[in-house]
Amino acid sequence: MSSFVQWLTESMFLWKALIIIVIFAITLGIAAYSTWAERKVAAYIQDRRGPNRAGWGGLLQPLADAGKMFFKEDFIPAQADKWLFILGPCLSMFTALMSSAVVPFGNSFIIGGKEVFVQAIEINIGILYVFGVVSLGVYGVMIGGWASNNKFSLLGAIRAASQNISYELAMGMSIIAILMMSGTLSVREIVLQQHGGNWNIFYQPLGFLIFTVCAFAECNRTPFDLPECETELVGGYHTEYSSMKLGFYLFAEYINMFASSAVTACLFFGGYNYPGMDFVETQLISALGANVGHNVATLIGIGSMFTKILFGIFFFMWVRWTVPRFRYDQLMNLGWKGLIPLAVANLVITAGAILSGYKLVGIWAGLGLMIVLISVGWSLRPKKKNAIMGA
Amino acid sequence: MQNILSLPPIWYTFAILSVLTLFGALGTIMSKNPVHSVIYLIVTFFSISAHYILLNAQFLAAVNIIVYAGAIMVLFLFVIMFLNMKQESDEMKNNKLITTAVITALLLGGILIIFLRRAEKQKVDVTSFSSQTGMVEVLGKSLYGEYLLPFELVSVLFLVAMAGAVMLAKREAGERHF
Amino acid sequence: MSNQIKTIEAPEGFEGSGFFATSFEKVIGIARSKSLWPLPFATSCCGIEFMATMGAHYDISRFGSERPSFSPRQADLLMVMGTIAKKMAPVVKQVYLQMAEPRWVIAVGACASSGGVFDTYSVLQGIDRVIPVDVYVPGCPPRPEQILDGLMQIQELAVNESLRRRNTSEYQALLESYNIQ
Amino acid sequence: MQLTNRAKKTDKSELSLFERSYLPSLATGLGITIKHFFQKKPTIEYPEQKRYLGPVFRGHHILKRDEEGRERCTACGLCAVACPAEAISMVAQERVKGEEHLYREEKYAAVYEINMLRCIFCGLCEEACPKQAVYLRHDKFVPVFTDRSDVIYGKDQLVEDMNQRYQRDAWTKEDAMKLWK
Amino acid sequence: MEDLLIPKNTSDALALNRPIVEDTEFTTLNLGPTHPATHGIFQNILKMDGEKIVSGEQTIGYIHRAFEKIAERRPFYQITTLTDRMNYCSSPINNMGWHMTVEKLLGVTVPKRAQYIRVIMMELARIADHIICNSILGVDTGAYSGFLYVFQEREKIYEIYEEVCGARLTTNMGRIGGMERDLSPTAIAKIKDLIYNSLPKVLAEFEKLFNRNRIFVDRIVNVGPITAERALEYGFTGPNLRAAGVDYDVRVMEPYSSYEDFEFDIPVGHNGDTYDRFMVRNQEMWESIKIIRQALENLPEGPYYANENHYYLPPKHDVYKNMEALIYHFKIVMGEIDAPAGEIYHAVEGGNGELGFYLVSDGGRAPYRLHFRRPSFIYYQAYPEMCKGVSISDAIVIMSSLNVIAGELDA
Amino acid sequence: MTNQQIAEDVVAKFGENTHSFEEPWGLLTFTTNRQNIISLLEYLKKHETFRFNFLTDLTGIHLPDNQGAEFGVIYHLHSLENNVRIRIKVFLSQDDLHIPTTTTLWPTANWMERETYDFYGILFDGHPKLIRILNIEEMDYFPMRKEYPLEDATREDKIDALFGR
Repeated sequence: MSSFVQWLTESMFLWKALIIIVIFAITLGIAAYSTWAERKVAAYIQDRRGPNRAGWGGLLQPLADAGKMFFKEDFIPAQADKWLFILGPCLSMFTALMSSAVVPFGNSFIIGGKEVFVQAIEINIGILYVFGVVSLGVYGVMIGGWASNNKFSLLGAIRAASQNISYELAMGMSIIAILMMSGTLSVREIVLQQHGGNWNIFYQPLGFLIFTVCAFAECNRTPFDLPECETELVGGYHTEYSSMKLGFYLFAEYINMFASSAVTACLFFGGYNYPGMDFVETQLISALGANVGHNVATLIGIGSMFTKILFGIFFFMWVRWTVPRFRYDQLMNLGWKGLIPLAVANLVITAGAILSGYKLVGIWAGLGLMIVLISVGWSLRPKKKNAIMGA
Repeated sequence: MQNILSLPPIWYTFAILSVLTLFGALGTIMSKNPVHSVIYLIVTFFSISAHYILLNAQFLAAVNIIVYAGAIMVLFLFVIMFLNMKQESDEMKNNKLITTAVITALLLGGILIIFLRRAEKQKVDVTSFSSQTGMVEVLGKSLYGEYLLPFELVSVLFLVAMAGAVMLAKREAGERHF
Repeated sequence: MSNQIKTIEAPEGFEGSGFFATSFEKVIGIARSKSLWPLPFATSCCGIEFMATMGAHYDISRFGSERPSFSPRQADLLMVMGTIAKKMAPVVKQVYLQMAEPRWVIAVGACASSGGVFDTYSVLQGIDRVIPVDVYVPGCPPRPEQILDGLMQIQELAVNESLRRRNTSEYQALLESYNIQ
Repeated sequence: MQLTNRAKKTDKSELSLFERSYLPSLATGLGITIKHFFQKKPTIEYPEQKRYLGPVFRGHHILKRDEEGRERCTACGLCAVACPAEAISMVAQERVKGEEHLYREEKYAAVYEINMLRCIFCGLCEEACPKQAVYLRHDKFVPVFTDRSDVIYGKDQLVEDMNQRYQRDAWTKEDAMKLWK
Repeated sequence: MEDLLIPKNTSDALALNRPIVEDTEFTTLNLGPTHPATHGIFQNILKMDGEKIVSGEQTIGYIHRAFEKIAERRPFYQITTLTDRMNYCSSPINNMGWHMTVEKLLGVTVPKRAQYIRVIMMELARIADHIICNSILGVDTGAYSGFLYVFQEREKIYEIYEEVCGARLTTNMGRIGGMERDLSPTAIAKIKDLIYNSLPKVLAEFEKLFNRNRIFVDRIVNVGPITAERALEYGFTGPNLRAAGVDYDVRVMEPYSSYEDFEFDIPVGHNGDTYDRFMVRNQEMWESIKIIRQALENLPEGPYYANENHYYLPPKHDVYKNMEALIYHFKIVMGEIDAPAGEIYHAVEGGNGELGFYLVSDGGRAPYRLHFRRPSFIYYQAYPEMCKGVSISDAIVIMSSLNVIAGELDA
Repeated sequence: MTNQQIAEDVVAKFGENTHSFEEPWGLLTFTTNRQNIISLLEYLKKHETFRFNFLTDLTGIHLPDNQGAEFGVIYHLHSLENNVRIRIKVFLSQDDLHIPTTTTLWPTANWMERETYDFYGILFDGHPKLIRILNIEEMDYFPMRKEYPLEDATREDKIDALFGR
């Protein structure tokens, strides 16, 4: 017993628990308000006003939705596999919530002489962890879709599964380019390396593009929302779900968006770093003293992180309300014939650039060369006169 | 029994995980619904990954989840979903099949026991033990140094397997692929 | 018929299920009313007017109802818009049966409410012959304003209904009269 | 097949490599949507803010009285005949002595009913009326109903209230055209 | 009948009125009758191999309203309330087509001004119709915003209708012998604003959003192509036929209502696929704008109705004062216009193609037989053939690009 | 190409089998019988100069007073190249409502014939699937025949028998 208590106090377990709870709460809060934001953003993009009757500016809309869903009849179709039907949304929610555990939301707080990092858990294979959790995310959708015993749901589930597996590959390869540059699997390390405006986006523009596209696909957002597209599959995998189980599914999508925005921010936009942060921190330390100054600087860093995340979420919505969606085979083509070769090319270019010693110049030169090669190849292809599309 | 309480927390973790692993493994072979089997198997993979973490092999743990739970089992599930699970198949209740399965299992078990008996129990030497064993860097170095040839051979094998799978899956020309 | 659905409001506070329960019911009622997801069962002209209601000028999303759930399980509000022929009537009923409680029904437009101009052998003379209807919206097709009026009327109903509306005997009797359950 | 000399082929030229990279259309699309994001919204906040429906909008029916407050309707039945939905019904009665201040004509409608759910607001009754009696108001809709038994409007709801008279720019289209000049 | 309607399991939750015939090799998917992409109500029973459609069969009639039967019981002037509800996306075209049919029967010439006003209204209706079709095609491919952008223009067209006739959708516009009222200055101003300012801008923006967008183009190019010969055999008309490359347009072939006065092109497509249908409709909107501009600029002065008191209601003031006018008023309202016996076929270019009215009159107050040639009804037959071998996503895109209007389909 | 030419050509080919030539509102109309209708349509469709290759419309009519020819089937053909329409009618007796199908010439006739069957009960021999199209399969009468009422008998809210309907 004594060893347990000792371990508990020594390992800052309580502080960690607190931070985990706070991060959870923030994740859930942001996800809840993402549903509101989605409706507002959609409305504003479409020249409408959006929800504005539930509370001021519709701010209570998420609460209204949740309240309604909790007290809606919970319906399990007679033909459905009962346990799996319940397990589906739970898994979805669970995996969605897990993924933000390794994301460093800020630097550290110095409390009582101890340095507490604003991160649920620091593991040296953080990226792999994220990747693993993301790859599990599809289970919720698949199991739920299958268990509903509805053809539309099943089609949705199958689409989700194949889509997620395909895009994971390209995603993984685009991350590997980042890992090659940073030489570590720890998210915190990667963020620290981007200190001072040295963001990875400048080194990995193509990697960023691929990663973003894959993030859209993994979150099942337009243009990759095939598993649930309304006009084809009614509701896709969640056609048969009602009440809070549906709520979980919808909610998980927003949590996933939050998590992938956070990971994107960490990998490509320097996480909690912002230009001139050293200057701000020294000023604050000189003004407020070492501890308080550092803590305030960390808070500002957290603010910068959340700005990036919120912009990421906005971008998700912005794109959703702009573009049409792919067809299943086109989606597969894009994934396998477009993104994976590009990701491999990106890997080669990155490797070459690292070997050459001139990272930045090398990567951009390599990308330029690639574009030139592709255009030359394109212009050399056999051409028909008065060619029409698709003929 | 009293000193159970004084065991370090890691022991509790180990015990719980072991029970979970066995539970998952048993569930996999006992459950009638193949989808349930797959889910039990995923539980097993998870607890094995957790064992890896206990052994400080975080990389293996993550890869185990990504590859097995995240990809292979998804494909399993994918295939199972395509099959129509409505009609009960009696194939599994065939006597011949059961006898073959039992014999195979016994043989495998025997081999395992023999090897286990031969295996030496290594004591961990605290002074020379490197905490980095099982970490990515060490793993990578040994894979690409010591075991380069087998590693590359395995990759060639995978490539061949992949090409074969593609050939098998390919339909006749002119058909659209979805 | 639908006036039977309304439960008489208990005097707030100390009677029946007690103060906490009644105010809790009120809160959930308000939540429900602000988040009515419609199932647009659009068959004809009124469906086009519903599009206008969803459009920028009228914007049904202001009421929190812009997420059309085409799956009946997820919908709270069945909006029957357009003529329901006798061939279609069983489908309407089936969709209604698939909806999870609490569920409300609006008959939008003359055809759905009463058959309208189509007093013919093939048209159902009002969907209230097959399912209970809460609100009728007149017009052929109604203006978007009128559809919004109908929605607000449903909100009113939702606020004032008991939490477990399906357990009330009035509602049971109503469903019984339609041979439901 | 060439039938006329007016045919013009639509543009279906191949996409260029740049266009095939998805990026230009995505960029222009994002540009367009963000432009709309910051644009002024045409939304009408309906219950608070009401739109002017035009001078000839066909809304709620009204049975006009004349200046002295007498009902104009003479129960000739033209409106009922003209109604494609057969929503109007009436019972005529001879005016007796002493009722001159109530009814303008010698015959009047003792019962005048419009089934508001049947009505399709086509305006043919207004056009058919030879006595300037029935009009469709341009400023008011028929409200929504919660009960099917409320939908038949009798004279109590249809006849004009002398305290709140219905006003309109022009009572006939010829008058309206004079106003334009 | 009752147990036929109970689906065998929940997987057919949305498909209700047929027993599910399970094929061992193929799965059966019921698209409709309440599927979100069936705008209006019709059912497609699709036999699927994975995501690929092997064959399809349609069930229609879910909103059969017996137009033709009602028409036999209603006086001529009341039939507009039916034509209004036939193709509800472009009801003025239907109304005026009907009026022209009756006018042809009665032998009336409508004054030039009325004809021009009709042209303006019909072209506005065509724009409204094509807006719906094209933007819904966008919605069905997942791009919702474009739909709401152009729908605002439709809202403006509604406002114009409201100014002209008092209703938004089922307009009951026009009368036998002309228009029920002249264009008011407000209406003209509104039309001008629409045609010169807002609509071209929004349309251009819509085209920018979609026309060369690769995701969208890939979704619809070479999807559901149909050859000109096959299209003709299937009785295609209107934009769907023109997309296949046949420049058949009733407005040019058999000009009615002074269409011969206007300069406009007939956009035609290349191989009749969904992209061609989309582009033809887009282009037709521009042509309609051109026609409306010409009609507005050359709008002749003069009466807006034929001065024939046998079938056009006399001015209300006369009715109140003048006995003769009152008698005519009564006769017209009672439907006692002296229609000659005979049979007549008149076609107009509706939103979806040749909208024909086959009218047999026995001289009575109502048509003896009135048959509508409803383009949607005729070309929707080709749907199973068009979606054979494509995926379900394509099938939906094809369906919405065909612009099948349920009211027109089911009569 | 005038109506006169077409009429002369048709008469030269089919002689007695075509009759009642009319030209109401400029649209050539004539009647034939059910034995000749398919060959007539085929002849017109494949005719080198006329090329009536477009079946605009096919519908039925019920004339209860026309003894022995109570039902009619009316075809509207259109020659797109020449921009000429013609109308061909076939009358059938109430006791023998059979007529060969046109689906062999135009697939589009499929639904038109089904609709005509649905409305009038006219049987198109050789039709691939002659079942009701708009009404429910269980309906036991043909609603467009003049003797059947229009109204839904269950309407309750109409009191009005005042004005002659």
